[in-house]
Amino acid sequence: MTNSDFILEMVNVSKTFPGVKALDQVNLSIRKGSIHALMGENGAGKSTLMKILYGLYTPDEGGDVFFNGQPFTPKAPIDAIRTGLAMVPQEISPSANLSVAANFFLGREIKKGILIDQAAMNEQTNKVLEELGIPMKVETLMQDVSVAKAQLLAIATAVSYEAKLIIMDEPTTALTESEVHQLYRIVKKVQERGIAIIYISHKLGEVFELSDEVSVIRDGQYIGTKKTTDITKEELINMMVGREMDEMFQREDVVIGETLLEVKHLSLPGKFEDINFTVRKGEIFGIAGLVGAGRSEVVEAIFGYKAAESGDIYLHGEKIDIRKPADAIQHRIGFVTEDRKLTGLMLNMSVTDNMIMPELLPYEKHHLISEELASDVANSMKDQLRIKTPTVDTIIGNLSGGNQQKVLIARWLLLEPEILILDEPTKGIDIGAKAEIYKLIVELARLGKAIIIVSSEMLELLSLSDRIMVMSEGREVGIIDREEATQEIILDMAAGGDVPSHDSTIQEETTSQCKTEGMTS
Amino acid sequence: DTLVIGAPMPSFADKWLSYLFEGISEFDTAHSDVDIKLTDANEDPSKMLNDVDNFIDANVNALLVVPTDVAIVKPIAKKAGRAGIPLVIVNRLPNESTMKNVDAYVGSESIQAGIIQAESIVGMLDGKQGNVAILMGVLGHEAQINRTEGNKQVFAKHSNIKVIAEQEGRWDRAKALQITEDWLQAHPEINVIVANNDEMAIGALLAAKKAGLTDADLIISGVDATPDALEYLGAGLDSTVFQSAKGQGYGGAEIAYKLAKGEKVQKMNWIDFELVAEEQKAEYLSKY
Amino acid sequence: MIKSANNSMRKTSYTEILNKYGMLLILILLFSALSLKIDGFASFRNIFSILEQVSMFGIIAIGVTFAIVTGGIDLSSGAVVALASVVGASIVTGTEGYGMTIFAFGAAMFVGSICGLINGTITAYGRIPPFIATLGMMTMARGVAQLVSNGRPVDASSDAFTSIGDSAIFGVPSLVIIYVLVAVTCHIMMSRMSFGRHVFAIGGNVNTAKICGVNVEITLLKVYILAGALAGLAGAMLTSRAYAGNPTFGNMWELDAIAAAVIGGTSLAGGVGSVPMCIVGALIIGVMNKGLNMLGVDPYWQQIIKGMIIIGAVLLDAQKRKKA
Amino acid sequence: MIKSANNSMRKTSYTEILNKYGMLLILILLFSALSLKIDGFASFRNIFSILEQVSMFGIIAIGVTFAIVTGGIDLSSGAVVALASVVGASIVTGTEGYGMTIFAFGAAMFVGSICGLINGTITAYGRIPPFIATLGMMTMARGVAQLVSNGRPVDASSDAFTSIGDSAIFGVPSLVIIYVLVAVTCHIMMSRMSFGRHVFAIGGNVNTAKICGVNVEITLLKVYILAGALAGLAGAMLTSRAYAGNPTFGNMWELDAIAAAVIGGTSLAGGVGSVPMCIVGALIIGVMNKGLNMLGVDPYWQQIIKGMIIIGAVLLDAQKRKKA
Ligand SMILES: Nc1ncnc2c1ncn2[C@@H]1O[C@H](COP(=O)(O)OP(=O)(O)OP(=O)(O)O)[C@@H](O)[C@H]1O
Ligand SMILES: Nc1ncnc2c1ncn2[C@@H]1O[C@H](COP(=O)(O)OP(=O)(O)OP(=O)(O)O)[C@@H](O)[C@H]1O
Ligand SMILES: [Mg+2]
Ligand SMILES: [Mg+2]
Repeated sequence: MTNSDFILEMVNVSKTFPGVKALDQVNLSIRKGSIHALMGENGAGKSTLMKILYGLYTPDEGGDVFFNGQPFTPKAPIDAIRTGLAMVPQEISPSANLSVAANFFLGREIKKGILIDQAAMNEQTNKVLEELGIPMKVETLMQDVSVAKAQLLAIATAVSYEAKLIIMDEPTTALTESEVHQLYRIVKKVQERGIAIIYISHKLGEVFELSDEVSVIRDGQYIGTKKTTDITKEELINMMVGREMDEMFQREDVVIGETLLEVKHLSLPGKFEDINFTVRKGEIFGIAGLVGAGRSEVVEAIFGYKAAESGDIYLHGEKIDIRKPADAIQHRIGFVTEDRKLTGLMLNMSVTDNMIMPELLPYEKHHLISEELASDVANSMKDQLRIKTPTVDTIIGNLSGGNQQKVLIARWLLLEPEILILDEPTKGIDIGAKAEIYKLIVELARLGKAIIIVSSEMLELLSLSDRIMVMSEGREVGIIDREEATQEIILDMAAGGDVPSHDSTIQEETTSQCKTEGMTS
Repeated sequence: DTLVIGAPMPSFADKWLSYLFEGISEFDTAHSDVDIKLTDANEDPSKMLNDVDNFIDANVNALLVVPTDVAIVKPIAKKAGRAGIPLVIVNRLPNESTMKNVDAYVGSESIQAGIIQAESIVGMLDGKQGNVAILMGVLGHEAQINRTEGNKQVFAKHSNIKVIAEQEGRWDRAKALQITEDWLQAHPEINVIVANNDEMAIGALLAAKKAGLTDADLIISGVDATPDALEYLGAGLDSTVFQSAKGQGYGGAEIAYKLAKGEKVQKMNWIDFELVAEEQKAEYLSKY
Repeated sequence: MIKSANNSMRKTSYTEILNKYGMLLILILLFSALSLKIDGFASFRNIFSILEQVSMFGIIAIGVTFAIVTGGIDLSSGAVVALASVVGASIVTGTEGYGMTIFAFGAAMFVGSICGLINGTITAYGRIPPFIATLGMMTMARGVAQLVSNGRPVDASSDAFTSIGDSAIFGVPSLVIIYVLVAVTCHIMMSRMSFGRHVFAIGGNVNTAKICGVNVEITLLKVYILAGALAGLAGAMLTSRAYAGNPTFGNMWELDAIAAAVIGGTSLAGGVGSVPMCIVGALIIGVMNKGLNMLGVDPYWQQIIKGMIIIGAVLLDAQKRKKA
Repeated sequence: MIKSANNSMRKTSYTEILNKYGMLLILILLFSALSLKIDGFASFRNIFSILEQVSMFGIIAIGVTFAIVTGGIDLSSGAVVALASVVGASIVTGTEGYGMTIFAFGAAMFVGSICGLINGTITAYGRIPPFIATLGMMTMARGVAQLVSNGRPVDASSDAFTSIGDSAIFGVPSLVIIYVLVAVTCHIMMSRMSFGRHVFAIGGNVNTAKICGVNVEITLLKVYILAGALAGLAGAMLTSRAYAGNPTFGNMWELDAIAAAVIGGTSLAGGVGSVPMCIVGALIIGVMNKGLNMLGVDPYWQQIIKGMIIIGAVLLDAQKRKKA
């Protein structure tokens, strides 16, 4: 059964969770030194398969796994690590109170006698990080490191295990374009060392850029493996979703109405300064920028989660006072936050409970919440967004990452918001579901709602937004119309394109100024 | 110049002791040249040692101690001896070798209370079969150990009396009430309940009442003769044992005061237990 | 595919039942085992007696469950029982009639609420861990109880008042009726009212709760006030049962109450818990206490066995779930 | 941008200092205030006396800190003190010489370790909440202590043994020396050894720790064994100081120990804590206890004030951080 070409072979691997057959007789073979992309819809079982490899889940009886030709049954991650496997998990959550170097060497500290040799660890961490081109202060506590940096660090850590096979589970979800390119570089460097990589991603671009081979699983079943050069994007999409689909979302136009939301001189010193923009009914307003540009902070301020220090917000031309999220909800503003774990999920509660939380009143009968009503509504959302879960009473923590995200979007759709703010809404969502969410967003716009969408995915912004505001280091660099926007212009502006400070009061003026700026640079 | 007496006390949440403290403060208010400071060890011997240390550090003129348990007197006596501070122990009698380092003792022998209590029951049973259940205080407390011991010594001498159950009522009325409920269900043959203190005895009689038993069905006996208990005497409670709390407090303070002034005192000052039955109710009530 | 889905559906419900009712099973096993050993253990009278004994700390456990579900804790409940009992007894002693009785119950609950209000304020607005806030309150409430009572039991001689602890309606002890009423009300509050949802949300993820517009501070305040009021109620019940208030009452009850909640499956990490299961947890402790007493187990051994049963029950439950 | 970055840098370090040393400041303030009020409070003798009084529960607090940093807790330490004291006293009584003394200390620590091993096993392998595991152990250890000692104090008459609690080296009480040695060792373990790193990692995020190959179970086992052994050591120290072992020893010490850890900034959520700050926390409690006693505050009021100081200290600390 074994073949010396393969570093890893999985044969007929299955995994059953209560209520879910997550994997059904899956086969997967990874060539030595190759980059092998693993694709499939949300909840297809990719992460589960990888967790089995890493000793985090025990597979059902009957399957076989061979590593380097040897039978491989890890009981715990330590077994996997010792055998030569390393993993960058989908949800990285490092120990916040340990330093970068301490996290890097966690579980394999360098010792001098019985004590930890911190100096040596710092030095070696530094060395590896420099080699991979990830500049970082190694003494910094992880809590002060951005999500993107933490992601790169996790990859660097995996690399440094001297593994023969590294699993990367959606490594780019927390990264913006420029960091993604940094990641490509790192991945290729790793491959040069003869290390094989399993690369899980929902992004076709990444897969075709990086991988040698691609395997697809659907509904827990193995569909097939292809050489990346032998397959087109369309064919790959077909393998994944089982039908024809366009890669690029083609949105239809909707009528844009009167001004709904106006943001004037919004400032939170240290985070963002003097943000001005308006959003009209039916409009989809994008916000672009590099990680750390302060986009999330701006929308959090609008929603009242971390209120701004100065500036005004007008709704329907009237000044409104939003100090806490409850105020925003009162004004029918919805907010899909960026960080699922931190501000989104209530992990050990049910799908229904997670959905209905912002507004319980509609589910009340005689002042009591009706479970039936809530379940009905949750079920209809489940169907509408094709959320893959055994029941709506399932604990949300047991859903796959993408399906969790869908629940969160459903949460705010249920509020029937006037304004819906979405911060990185398709993080970790598969192509099919993405298209569904885009459709939903456009549908909301058609109903006269205003949409604000923060995204690091340029294609997403370009294909959805009517206008795009670009931010850089807490400043608003400019606002450009859909027709003029291109990837290059936005990137240029986001990198801090030298736009003269604008104290203009008229939005249009600012926008045109920026346009020129973007063009010329 | 006022004299300062340090008085580490075992617990401020104990009814009987609270009357003892009253005796101490009566002495304090009656004498303008003395200031008595009380501390609460919360039943923790180690806390009591800390309190003693603190008083020694504060250079008090005498120590007046009701120990949490008799074993703790040994290090207390050592500490007091080293600092040259006279030491009066009240209510709980340490062993002989420790007593050598103690200047004076005021009180009785706890075991006596148990013996007196048990003997009253022997009398009340008058040869009838006695099935006894014992409600004990917090396990390990000096009074729990010795009172129970006294009970058992007496009962062992009488073949008509059998101890069929014993549990920890933690000096607590509510806990004793619960335990007695359970006993009366499991052992309907119980006809005597002996409690290490009156609070538990009251708990037992409440349980008996709730179970529909009458005064005649059950002999209940406590220790302390506190005012509440005296109220129940004859109305469920059959006997209790009096030990003058105020007398011990006042007497102990007086001896400590004398020692602080450098006067000579008698070393052993016995205050005996007295059996209180229904007939003496009025007499003892008037003591409070 | 359909077959496998079916298969797994059956499995789910099996696991879910174990998840939900595993502890109930353990309670039934425990009760049956003791019934075989002890004559009359499986009688109505005994069951009511157990319920009556459990009612007081069981009510506390319900309040504590709310606190734990928010991710907090309440260590002050035992001390609040003492304070409330002393206050209630002082009010009612020597009086007559149900008016004063109700007033005394109200006062006890009010005192408890005030303690809870302080706990809640410190926790919600001071942002200090509830463990510390309620630990401080535990010391303070006990101190105040002793101060008020001068360290002595306070007689609660009022026939109307003590009749609450003594009487039974259609054979059901009044205290049990109070327990049931409180449990039903709190169960509805927790599972069917938005307050309850907010409690779960805070425990599930406090940031999310905020984002979803939950007023976290007010909700926490309400939770601790509720827990305090229930502890006060338990104090009044105990006072009427024992015919006296006492500053030593309720010693370590907070631990029994927390144990009851956790045995009932409430997660100390917050976000998980229910009133009915909290009752099951309390009953396990109550049945065990009664059984050990009736068996006449040596008091030293009782403690050892009690510890083993608590650990054993939770362990058994955890194992069962793992396997399923 | 650069300016604002600078600004925030300055802010950070200021906050960090307050974060780290806020409680130390509060300790110094408390001590100074009491020194002004009480003659001789600021003397070496008094300081050593405070340290001696703190040493025992301070050592427990260190063990508890490890448990809390992993996200757990240890409620059994007070009961383990009792058990260890009884065992130690039984061994040493009537013997002579330092050989038996060392043996008795060793035995006390061994008994503590066994309790810790059980706690750890149940927690790590049984996957039941440490709150319940150690609550059960608390009841059991106290029961065994009473069983072993027949519920009575056990004399520890051995001059060599009791001299440990009595003697001083260059004016420093031996118990204080033991405390310092334990603290230094544990500080090194926590901050400079991979064991300590793993403790933090588990508390920070147990899944990440697992993925990084940390043996979570073994680490937890070690933590609870350490906590148990330290409680055992404290028991032996108390026995030598009190000339006796006693099954009532260490009552509620676990709460004081946890309070000390939390006052010192250890987060009950896990992942944060340090030995030096745990000592500061223990000293705040010790200074407060001593000060209140020496001021002659009424015992009822002492409890109330004690509760207020504990809450106040943590509150002050939390407020300071918020502002900074
Ligand atoms: N611990 C668990 N308990 C129960 N069900 C689980 C558990 N983990 C995963 N599942 C289920 O297994 C299926 C596969 O999940 P998995 O996380 O492997 O999907 P995925 O392919 O990684 O999806 P995504 O792209 O969204 O990350 C899902 O239906 C999920 O609900
Ligand atoms: N996990 C983190 N810990 C500490 N600081 C962070 C973290 N993430 C971001 N920051 C800081 O917060 C500020 C804003 O970052 P943030 O990531 O919210 O910006 P953004 O433009 O919204 O980017 P994103 O695309 O990630 O939403 C930056 O100064 C950044 O360094
Ligand atoms: Mg996944
Ligand atoms: Mg952001």
